[in-house]
Amino acid sequence: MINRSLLLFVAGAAVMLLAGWVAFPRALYRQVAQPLDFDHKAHTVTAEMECLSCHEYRYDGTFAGIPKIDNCALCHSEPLGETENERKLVDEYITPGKEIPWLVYSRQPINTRFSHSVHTERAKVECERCHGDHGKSETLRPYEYNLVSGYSRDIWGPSISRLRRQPHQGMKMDDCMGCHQERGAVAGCLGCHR
Amino acid sequence: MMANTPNTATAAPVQENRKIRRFGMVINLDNCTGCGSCMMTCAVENNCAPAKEKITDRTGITLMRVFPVNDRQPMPVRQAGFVPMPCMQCEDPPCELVCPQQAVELDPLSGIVDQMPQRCFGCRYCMAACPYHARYFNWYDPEWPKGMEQTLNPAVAPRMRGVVEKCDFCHGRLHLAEDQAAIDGNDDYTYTPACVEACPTQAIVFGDLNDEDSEVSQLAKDPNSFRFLAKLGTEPKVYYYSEHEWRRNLAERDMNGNASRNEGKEA
Amino acid sequence: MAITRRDLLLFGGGSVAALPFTPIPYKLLDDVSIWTQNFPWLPVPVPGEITLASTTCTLCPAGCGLKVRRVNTRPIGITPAAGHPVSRGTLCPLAFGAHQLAWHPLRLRQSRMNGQDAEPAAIAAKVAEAVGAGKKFAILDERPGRAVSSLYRQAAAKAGGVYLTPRLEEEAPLAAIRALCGEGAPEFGFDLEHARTVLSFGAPLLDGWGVPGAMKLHWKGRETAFIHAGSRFSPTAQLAAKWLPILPGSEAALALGLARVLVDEGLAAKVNGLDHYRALLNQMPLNRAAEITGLKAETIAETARRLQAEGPAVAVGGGDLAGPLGRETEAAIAALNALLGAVGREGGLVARRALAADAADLAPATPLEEADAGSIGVLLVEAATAGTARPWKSIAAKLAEDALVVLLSPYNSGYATFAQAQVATPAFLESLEEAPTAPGAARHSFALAPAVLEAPETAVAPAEFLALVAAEAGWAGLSEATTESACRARAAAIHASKRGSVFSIEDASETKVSEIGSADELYSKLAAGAVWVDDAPAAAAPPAVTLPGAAEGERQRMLTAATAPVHGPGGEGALVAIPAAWTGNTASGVRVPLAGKLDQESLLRALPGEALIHPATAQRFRLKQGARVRVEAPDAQYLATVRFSDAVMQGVVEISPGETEALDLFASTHGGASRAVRVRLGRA
Amino acid sequence: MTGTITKPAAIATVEKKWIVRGHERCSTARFMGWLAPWIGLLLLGLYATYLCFRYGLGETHLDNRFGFGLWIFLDLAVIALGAGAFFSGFLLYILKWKEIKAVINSAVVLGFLCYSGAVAVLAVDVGQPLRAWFTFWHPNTHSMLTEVTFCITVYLVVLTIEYLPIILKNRKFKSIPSFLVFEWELHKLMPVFAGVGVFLSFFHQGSLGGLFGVMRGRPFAFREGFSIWPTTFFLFVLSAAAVGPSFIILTTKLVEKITGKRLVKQDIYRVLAKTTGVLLTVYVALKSLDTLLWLNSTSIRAGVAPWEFYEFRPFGHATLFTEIVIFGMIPALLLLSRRLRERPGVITLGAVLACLGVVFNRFVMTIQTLALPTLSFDEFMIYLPNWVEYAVFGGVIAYAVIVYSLSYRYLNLFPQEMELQLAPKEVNDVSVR
Repeated sequence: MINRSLLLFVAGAAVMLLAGWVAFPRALYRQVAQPLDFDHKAHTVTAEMECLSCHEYRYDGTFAGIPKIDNCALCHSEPLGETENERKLVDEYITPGKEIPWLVYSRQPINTRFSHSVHTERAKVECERCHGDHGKSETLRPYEYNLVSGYSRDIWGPSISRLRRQPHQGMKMDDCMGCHQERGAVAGCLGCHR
Repeated sequence: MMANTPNTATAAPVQENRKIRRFGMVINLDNCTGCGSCMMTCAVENNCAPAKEKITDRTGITLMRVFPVNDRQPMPVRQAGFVPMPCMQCEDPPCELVCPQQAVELDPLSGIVDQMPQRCFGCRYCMAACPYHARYFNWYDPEWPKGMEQTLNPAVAPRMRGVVEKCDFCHGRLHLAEDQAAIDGNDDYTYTPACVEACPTQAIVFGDLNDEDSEVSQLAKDPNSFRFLAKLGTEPKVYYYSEHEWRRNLAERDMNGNASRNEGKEA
Repeated sequence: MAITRRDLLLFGGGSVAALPFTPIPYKLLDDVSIWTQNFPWLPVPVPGEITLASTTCTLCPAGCGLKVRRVNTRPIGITPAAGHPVSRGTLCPLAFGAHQLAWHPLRLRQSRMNGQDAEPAAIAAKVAEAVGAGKKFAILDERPGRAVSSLYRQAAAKAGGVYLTPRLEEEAPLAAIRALCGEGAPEFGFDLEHARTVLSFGAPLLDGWGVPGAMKLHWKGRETAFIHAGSRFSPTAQLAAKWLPILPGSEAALALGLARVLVDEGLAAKVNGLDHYRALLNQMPLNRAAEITGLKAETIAETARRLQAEGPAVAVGGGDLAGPLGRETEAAIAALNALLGAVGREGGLVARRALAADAADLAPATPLEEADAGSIGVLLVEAATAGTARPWKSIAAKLAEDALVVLLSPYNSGYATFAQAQVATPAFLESLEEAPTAPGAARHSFALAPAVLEAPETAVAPAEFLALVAAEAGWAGLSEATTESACRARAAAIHASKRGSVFSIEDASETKVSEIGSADELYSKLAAGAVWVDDAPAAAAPPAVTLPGAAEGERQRMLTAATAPVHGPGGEGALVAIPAAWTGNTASGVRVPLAGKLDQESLLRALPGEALIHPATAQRFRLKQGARVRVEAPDAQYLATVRFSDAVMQGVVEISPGETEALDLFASTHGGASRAVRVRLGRA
Repeated sequence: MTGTITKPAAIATVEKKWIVRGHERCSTARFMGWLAPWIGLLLLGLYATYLCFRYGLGETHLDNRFGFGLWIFLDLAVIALGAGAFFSGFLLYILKWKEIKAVINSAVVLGFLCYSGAVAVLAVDVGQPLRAWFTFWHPNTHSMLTEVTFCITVYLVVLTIEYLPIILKNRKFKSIPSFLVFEWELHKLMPVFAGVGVFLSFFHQGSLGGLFGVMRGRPFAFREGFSIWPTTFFLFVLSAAAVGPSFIILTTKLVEKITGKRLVKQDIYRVLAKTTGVLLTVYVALKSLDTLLWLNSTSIRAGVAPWEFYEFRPFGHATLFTEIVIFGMIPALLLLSRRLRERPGVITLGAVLACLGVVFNRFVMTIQTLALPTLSFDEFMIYLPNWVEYAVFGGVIAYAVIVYSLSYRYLNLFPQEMELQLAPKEVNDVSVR
């Protein structure tokens, strides 16, 4: 009798643990495919471009973020290669002058103020510190967003427990604060929020 | 909270040359005509929504508010004027002390008392603690007429219902100045809050009080300058200026007692 | 093996016990909090590149220069244009929220006729048809003096109709001065910048007269004495060096009383007609003036001496939104200026250089009140966006029985309820607009306001609508006209005159017109938001001035205006009502969406539709704060909300206009308009 | 429980089986009749709560000047009255006053209801209750409110644990052996919990006072003190401890009145009354001293003349007199006198006055503090709560009444009840009619 009771109890616990650690993280996020598959490696390695060639600053120091279609059109007004992706880029976006509706992995919410110029220009932080080797990736993984909060999965990071994560994994406030503490960089609430 | 020496030697020495500023204001009350330009531009800059029908002067959000004041003499010898009141940005803020979850902070780099609506859970203790009534609560969600949300300023996040907000010296503009400085490679920036820029009679002088040579520092030391409720010891960084004694007398409550104070107000 | 309730409980118990060891509760707690920080129903402003576009404010006649801060193509804020020669880097509160007007809840997105959506062309056809049927055509231009106005005047001439202009209160005192100078008199403007003593008759010089803060800036660091005579403890009264709290409507008595002192004490300047004017003044002893105004005789005498001693001094009449003064009162103030020697003198009323004449075959501008009653069969009204204060009653009196009224406005407000058809026009910043010389300005100016926003496809600019009408009605030469063509013509006229200089907002630079190569170049500068300002008037001998009241009848009318200043039946229960308006809460315009910050959300202004009353007066009428009352004038009434203010004179109620009905109270039946009227308060 | 439609009589039969053996309780129908209006009030409160959650706190009459209103005032009052629980625990478990056993169960239930009710109102009162846990994650250790939040949360858990054995002693639950074992183990630990509860309670009652005492910007509330604690910290502890027993007296008497039964022996009342009397005397003395200090030193240094506070009607000098003399000195003297304590009517009167006193003190600290102007051009402000605020609080009162009624009906709240039911009436006992 005791055994049966214990077994049931343990079974309940096991099911819950499985649900919590395996099913829940999957159920909480939804995957969406990017409109185009962009090959960063082809640009940064093969074409030897800098991050800032496309992800540039405006005159006032604000970060322009994902490049506009005009930027792509500078090189790709006609297809340079033969990939399906490039054909799609030219036909569907560049020719009609339509912006590509990219889904930004590292998009922070409106209440977060992140100044790229302050980090990269003044503090000389490398792009890779936060974005990892995204600049060398060959393909775009699907964008994932949280069903409750709407945040991109990259903000929490890939691991649900947030344990043993790499420096570039996770963009929660704790992650920012950790790096700031490490470098002794003072930024009050006001430094990063608006 | 002030910077200690960085504990990791390898880290870039980000902190060393950061300038510590103490932004402050001197408002010349003799120049204020009570037009309200500062209030309007403040609302635009900081994404305040137009008032709903139910909102009153006691539930509205006017991060910069102009109060009509007078010397409490009978008409028609009464003298009257206006007092624009943003947050006083106290150096020893009574609101920061009371916030249970660190949603209020005296910014170490700028001296701005700063309220994080995203951290705030709306207990309103800070509102009770502020003697200047500089804090405002979002009694409802903000709502813009259809399409008008397009006019929102991206440098400032809109607030949601149930949180406190206040003037933070147009921090969105401070951020832009900071970005520009980072690109320019210097740390020697200043900026102009919206109300200062808008005042048609240039009644507001803004700047770094730590900078001895700035106009604001000089004006703050003028014998005609004063601060409201200075005796409470909150050390406001917003100063007022007037060449008229009755206006300077507004600084403290009348210690001689004035029983006719609220006479005729509620009949 | 059956599953018992006990089994389920054990299984459930195990699950619950394990729950804290999974991320579920913690992650959900976090995510739900994040959800509250980003409620999906809250708008998220989209970041982008910030740019500035220069333009001009056309919401009121002041014509201030401004910069529109934009993110991509969206306007997000307005900043003043530093160094602007008209606005001097200042703006009024309404301008700061004006970029939101395009999304006003009252925005008219579709033209309408008889309560149905209608194409503008169909409305134009209807207008042309009515004109063809012999109905008398008229255009009411609420913003006269623009280049577009010349199109209206052409149309009126072609249709054999009239071009109507409303009475601009700021212009009224200047017209009165002009009347004293006889045939061929120049246009005048106030040169307050160089005055040492300024006496205003209720004109809100510090809060709502022309350019905001301008007086403070003019007088900064100089010893300018500003004396304000008015019945309201307005901001202007509060900030004046001296406030003369006169009883409502007694401006004429004060002007005559001051004149009397000047004449009696031999302080008056040499002017014509002193003899007949003395005959008038003899009937206004100083004590009588003191009694009517509620001032001490000594105060009036002192003020008069001060005006003389601390010159140059000028008296500013005109109502703006303090409420209209009567014609006779304006005449008395003009006479006072003449006696002070202020006419044609620096620091007084200076003669404006004439502006190059517009093209020929224009209908003359007819003041609205001079139009024949019941004569108009088709009326086009081009409504000003904000800041107009005109009672509908004054328009209705001029209409024939079955008149067709077409309102050209971006908003479904103001006269909209009285118009059969509404043409949806572009809102502020959505189309090319113009800002001609501000009323009362000492020099002419002309600025263009280029569009910085895209107008809805359905919107039709007034000039375009007029072109539609012209095409239907067969008015030659008008069917091609646009705002731009009219403005180009004006720019060409300015260029031909080789006068003045152009200030560009963008780089704060000034260029002399004589240095600009072509008219097109001048136009393109103006179309980029620049402003043209005429040169200072050349020094000329002051014009000959003759005091008013040469005819006995005129003297009598002036005397009546001075001695019986308030109209309407008196007696028990009567109160005197005066308007307590400010730009932006008046009748036919719309309120800037954020204007509620100044009244509803703070106590800086009276709310539209409020009746301010002294608590003691209220007690006499047993009124409580917040009570709804019916304000009854002899032939108009208005519902208002009572608010107490111990700064209001006893026996007086200050009405803050909310709808046009409020203005009807002050459009009194005795001919002109009146600043004070006797009313009764009834419970609503 | 059966899940099928049953006749009322059958329900009554089942329901009766839950009642403690030997207790006389009214009929099921009558009990339902008693509950019905309270359930109605509870539903109204829930509707008002829905309005606040759905549309925002603009549905209330709170405003920027009265960020604290009816809810905070009543929360403070209720928590002060609920102090009866911790103080009874202190007397019983720490000071070993055996008499208190007669009311300890009721006191625990009352404490639980006061605290849980206050927390429920707070959840409506704060603008973003879903973020309330930030206080635990990002605590500002300088804030009195952090202290209050921590203590109240933990104390509520303690009260729940203290409540649990009372529930488990229910006739039905007792039939489950494991429950009985659990209850017995819990019971052994009770003094520990009571001790923890007493500590927490002392602390947060004080912090609630500190809440106001630290407000430097509000000279009416600001007090100096020892170290980080302003004098209000200690005054709140003392006043709460003083009226706690009085509240127990009043509630017990009320239950006796409503049920028409004798529940505790008369001497219990005397013990409790004496406790209030002694503590209230000390409190009044210290409060008077504090007031004098504040009027003559603290507020003057903040730039406010003492008479200023009492210049605004309706808060004249009478408020100070009422608070200290009528609601302080008088009940203290009434309950201190052994002769007067002999008369049950005097005990009731003294307890009522003492409870009113603490409520009035909390009112003065919240509402008057906010109503008084600070800036020289401020106006004195009046605030009147609207129906939503009353309804939410009414809902919490209804919740408390319902849960207490159920507890009284099915649990053994007053251990002496059965004994008194059987025993002949005490000759001089006139407390029950």
